[in-house]
Amino acid sequence: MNKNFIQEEILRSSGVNPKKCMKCGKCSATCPAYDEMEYHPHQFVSMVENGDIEPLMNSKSLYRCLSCFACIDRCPRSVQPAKLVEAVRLAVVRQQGKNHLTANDIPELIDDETPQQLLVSAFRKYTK
Amino acid sequence: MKVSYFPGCTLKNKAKDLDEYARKSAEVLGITLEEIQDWQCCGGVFTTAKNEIATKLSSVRALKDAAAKEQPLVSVCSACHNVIKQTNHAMQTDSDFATKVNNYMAEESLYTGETQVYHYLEMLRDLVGFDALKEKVVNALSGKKIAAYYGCLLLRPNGVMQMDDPENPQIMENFIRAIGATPVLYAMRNECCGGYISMESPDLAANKSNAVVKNAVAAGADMIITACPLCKYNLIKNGAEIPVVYFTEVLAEALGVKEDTNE
Amino acid sequence: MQRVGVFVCWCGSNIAGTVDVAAVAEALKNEPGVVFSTDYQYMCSQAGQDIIKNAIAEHNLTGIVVCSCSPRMHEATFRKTAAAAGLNPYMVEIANIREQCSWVHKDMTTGTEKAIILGKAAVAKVNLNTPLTPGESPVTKRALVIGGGIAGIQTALDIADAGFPVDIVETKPTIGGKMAQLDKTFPTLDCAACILTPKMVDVAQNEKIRIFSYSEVEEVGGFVGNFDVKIKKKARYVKEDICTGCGACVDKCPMKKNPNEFNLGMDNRPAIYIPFAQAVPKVATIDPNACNMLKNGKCGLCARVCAAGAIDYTQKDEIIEEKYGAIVVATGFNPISMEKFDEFAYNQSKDVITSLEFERLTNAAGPTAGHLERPSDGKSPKTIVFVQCVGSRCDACSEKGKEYCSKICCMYTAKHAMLTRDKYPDTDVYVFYIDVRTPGKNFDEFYRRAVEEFGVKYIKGMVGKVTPEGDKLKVQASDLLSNKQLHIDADLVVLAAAIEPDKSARPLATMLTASMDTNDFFTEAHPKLRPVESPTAGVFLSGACQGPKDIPETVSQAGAAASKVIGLLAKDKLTGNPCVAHSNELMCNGCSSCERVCPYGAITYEDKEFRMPNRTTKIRRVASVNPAVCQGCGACTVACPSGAMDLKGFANSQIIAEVDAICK
Amino acid sequence: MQVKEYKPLIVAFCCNWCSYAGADLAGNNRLNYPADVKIIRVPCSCRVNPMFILRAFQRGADGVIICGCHPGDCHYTSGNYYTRRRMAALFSMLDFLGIEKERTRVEWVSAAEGAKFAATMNEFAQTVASLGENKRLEDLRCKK
Repeated sequence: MNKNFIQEEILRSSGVNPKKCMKCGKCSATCPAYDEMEYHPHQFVSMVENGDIEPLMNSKSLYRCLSCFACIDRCPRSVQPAKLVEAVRLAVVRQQGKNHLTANDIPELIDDETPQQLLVSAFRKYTK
Repeated sequence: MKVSYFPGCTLKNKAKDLDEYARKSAEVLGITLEEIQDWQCCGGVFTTAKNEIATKLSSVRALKDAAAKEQPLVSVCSACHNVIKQTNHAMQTDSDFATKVNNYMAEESLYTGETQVYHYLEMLRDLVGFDALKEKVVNALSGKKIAAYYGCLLLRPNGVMQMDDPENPQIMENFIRAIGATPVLYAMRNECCGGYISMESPDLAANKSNAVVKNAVAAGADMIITACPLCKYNLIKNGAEIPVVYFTEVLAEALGVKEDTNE
Repeated sequence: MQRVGVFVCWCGSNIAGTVDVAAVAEALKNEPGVVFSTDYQYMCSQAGQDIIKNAIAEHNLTGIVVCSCSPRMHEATFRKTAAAAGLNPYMVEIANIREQCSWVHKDMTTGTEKAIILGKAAVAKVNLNTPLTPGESPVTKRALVIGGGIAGIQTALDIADAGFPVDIVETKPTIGGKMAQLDKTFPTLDCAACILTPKMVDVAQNEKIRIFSYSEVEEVGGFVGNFDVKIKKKARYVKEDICTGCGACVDKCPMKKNPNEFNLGMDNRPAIYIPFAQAVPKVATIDPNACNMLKNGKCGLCARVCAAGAIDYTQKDEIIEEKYGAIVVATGFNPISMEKFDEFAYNQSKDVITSLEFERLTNAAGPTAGHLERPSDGKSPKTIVFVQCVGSRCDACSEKGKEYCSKICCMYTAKHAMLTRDKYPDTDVYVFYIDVRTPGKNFDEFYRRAVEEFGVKYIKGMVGKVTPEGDKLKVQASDLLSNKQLHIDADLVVLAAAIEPDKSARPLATMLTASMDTNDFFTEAHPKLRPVESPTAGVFLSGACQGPKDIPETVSQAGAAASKVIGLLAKDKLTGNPCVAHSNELMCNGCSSCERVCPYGAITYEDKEFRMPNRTTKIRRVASVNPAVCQGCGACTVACPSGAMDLKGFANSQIIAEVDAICK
Repeated sequence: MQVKEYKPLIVAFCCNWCSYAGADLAGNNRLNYPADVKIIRVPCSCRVNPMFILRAFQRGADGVIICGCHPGDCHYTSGNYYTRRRMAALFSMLDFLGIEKERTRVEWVSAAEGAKFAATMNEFAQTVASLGENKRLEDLRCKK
């Protein structure tokens, strides 16, 4: 896919304006999943701004964002990095064969107490 | 007073007690929870992308149902509340989105976010009133030091949720006071438990959950209450050393209807 | 009918090169009202001016049109010429046939044609001119300074130095402001008290200066040179002229547990108190919300121990009315509330403090006598984290914090970090920054010293969460340059809170009809060229009420404001610009549209009695313009729906006459 | 019969503090612009009454331009903001009446922008000329 096309699509579907970012890094300072991410929230913002999106699409960081929205609430510039992560993730899982989770994986991953909410959320996040 | 009620998938299964305590307590407080007919699962998380339509339709149907009855829509589960409230906000503010959604709807009337969405806690605060709740308490939980665990979904994003100050919320603490117990303040109460990541990366979830429990224990809590089945699951699964229960359970206990529920 | 004289200038070849000046003079001869028309090489020369003067006398001219260079160049010259010949100077109009004609057009025919049209427009206008006389108003030679911080103190001292009486109104029981609370001042590290308190004493001893402490401005009326101000002197229940400031009452007061405002609530003060040792005036004040005697009539201990007999429980608020020629606003700033920033746990832990609280903690006269101790347990902190830009530079939609840079935080944080490392070298000091902004004399050198000589660890990144646990503050932060999330166990976290204008500024601005920006900072008359004047004549700005400022900037602005005040008070009479708005009372419908658009508050409404048919009278609400305050912009003339408001010198009829002349 | 070359008639209202000085600067620098532009000096752009503009069109003007200080630089603090709002309303009404939006304009020209003044006038004169004569509001009784 065309690089500019993806960038525009991500900016449009997320509604995020990465130019508002002042590079303070508070999103990454507040991120609970930071250590498991290869690219951190502030990098999502600058990489999308620079159109450097392919590395993000191939990164497992996409599936580590917890959607806790802490970066959205604490950003002093109202940039909303989590919405960018979500938009990039959708750009990946919406492609054919790119679901991150399949029904076959499930039995191994759950226990007796697993709430339905967990399954529903995981499927919503990891599949199209 | 009658309100529309959206229980959600987990409350019909693994979190039956969250649901039943909520219903019994509401009755005592003079509120009838009318379950939305044929409700569908909210989807667990709100997809923030503007071009994601289908996953939000179930929430809109529930909202529309409540609008038809001119009732506020109440849910107990943090996740359901978050998804429904964010969807409703999108219907109010994003006309492009609202048009697309309305095109899916069978009825002719357009829905643009008229329904008032309440979390059960907000219902207690705004519709019942914590003072009125206090008067109905028959079994005050005095002496109990309870840590309120908000997690992420009740408070954030604050621009939409508007429940309370997202960094220093008071609603659950005031609830704890109303049922006669002592709230324990701790900073991790609005941090993430790991959420659905416990499916793929149990270590990360364990890490996050433990930090929450450790902080609550260090602050002197002897019990944690939550509104979210997934939070409860994560905290307990990762070995919380103090009990983690739904807030509706302590509510039912204080109102003297907990035993009825168990029967 | 006017008798108009037209004088066409050649300006050497500047005009005559592209405009046929003789043809212009000839063409204008036939215009209505023109009785004389001529051309000359240099109208602005002595000989040229003499031609004008002679023509005025000889032809009994009532108005003149000079076709020459821009009015910005020589309008004043020709007005003086007219005045010398006994003509009202406002009966002169200039047709700009040089800058806007001969210099921009190359072709003689075109140039001449346009010059004639411009001349006709000027003739049409001057036919409708009326003689104008600038209004005069007396000047009360006394200044009011609102706010007794370093800005107000410096302004008052400078005005008094020039020999004019000054009153300072300060809401707190003492002057001194924020600077009195500071420990050291950057970048020279001299102690704030050592340089401020002598100035406070100067104020107290200066016989030209009166201090109204524990007082507020209640009402402002009047206009430049003639302000009428009501000052409310709040009851302090102590007779100011008798109290010696000995402090016996303070020692004996049994109600000791009231948060001490001066130390930002980090320790307690009695119900009767003197804010600090060098307070000016050094007079006790009773806090009516804390005093047992005032609340329920039981106690009276302070009155018993006061040897001077200064305590007066029956004292009432007092209103003082005074006239002033000029008002200086010096209401200063406050750090913003940290209530909405609880990700830093300010409300949850006593060991998370603001930078101003840190100042008090390191100040020898502060609650810990200058020893750096944690507020929670008194232990010395071993790891301190400073967080910059808390609430500054926020997006407008973020709903917490301010959009602007607070300007002073980078430097005071560097100062705090450096002083901590200097005094307690075994302390780890981290500063989280987004940018370090150090424009100022010796500022960047100072910051570099903090890093290079004192070993302060500056980290590019931000703190995301502070979690108090046990006796530690767990700080979670990002280090953007090493791309890591840091977890620091800190003992003390210091927040560089954004600063905002004092809350009293907004109601004061309303009283003064001075304008403010969206952040409640006062706006200046011109952002570059008139930075210490408010757009409202006679109101001046000093210090942080106009925008975030450090001490050197505040002091220089204070001096500048004082010099403007002195310039105003040195005049016996104020001569206004006669080109001001005026309202035709018979046409005014009292709608207030003009009042709302006036940037100067020059328009007021009054009820007036008008004679009606059949010997009846009617009371109507009509606008009236204060010519001393009006600056003549004309906004009101367009806002007026009934056409009652007009502008002298640029009247509706005059401009329409110009339009008609041009469009003929 | 002699065909007269069409020359548009343009009235420019310039505020005394910025734009009139900008026009002077254009002159000082000998920057050309069409003689069709005639300047009327007003203290502030907010002195321009919609009535003046209507009058100009009625008397046969083909274009009217109002020049003021840049936003934030107004000598009277906020006058140009009033201008901006009033003229937006007036111009859309004129557009409704058939006076094309291109015939009316508000432009910010500072005292330092002589070049901008000349360029603006050149461009505006050309635009107005391309629209041709303005007849919509013209009052024939005013024609000589």
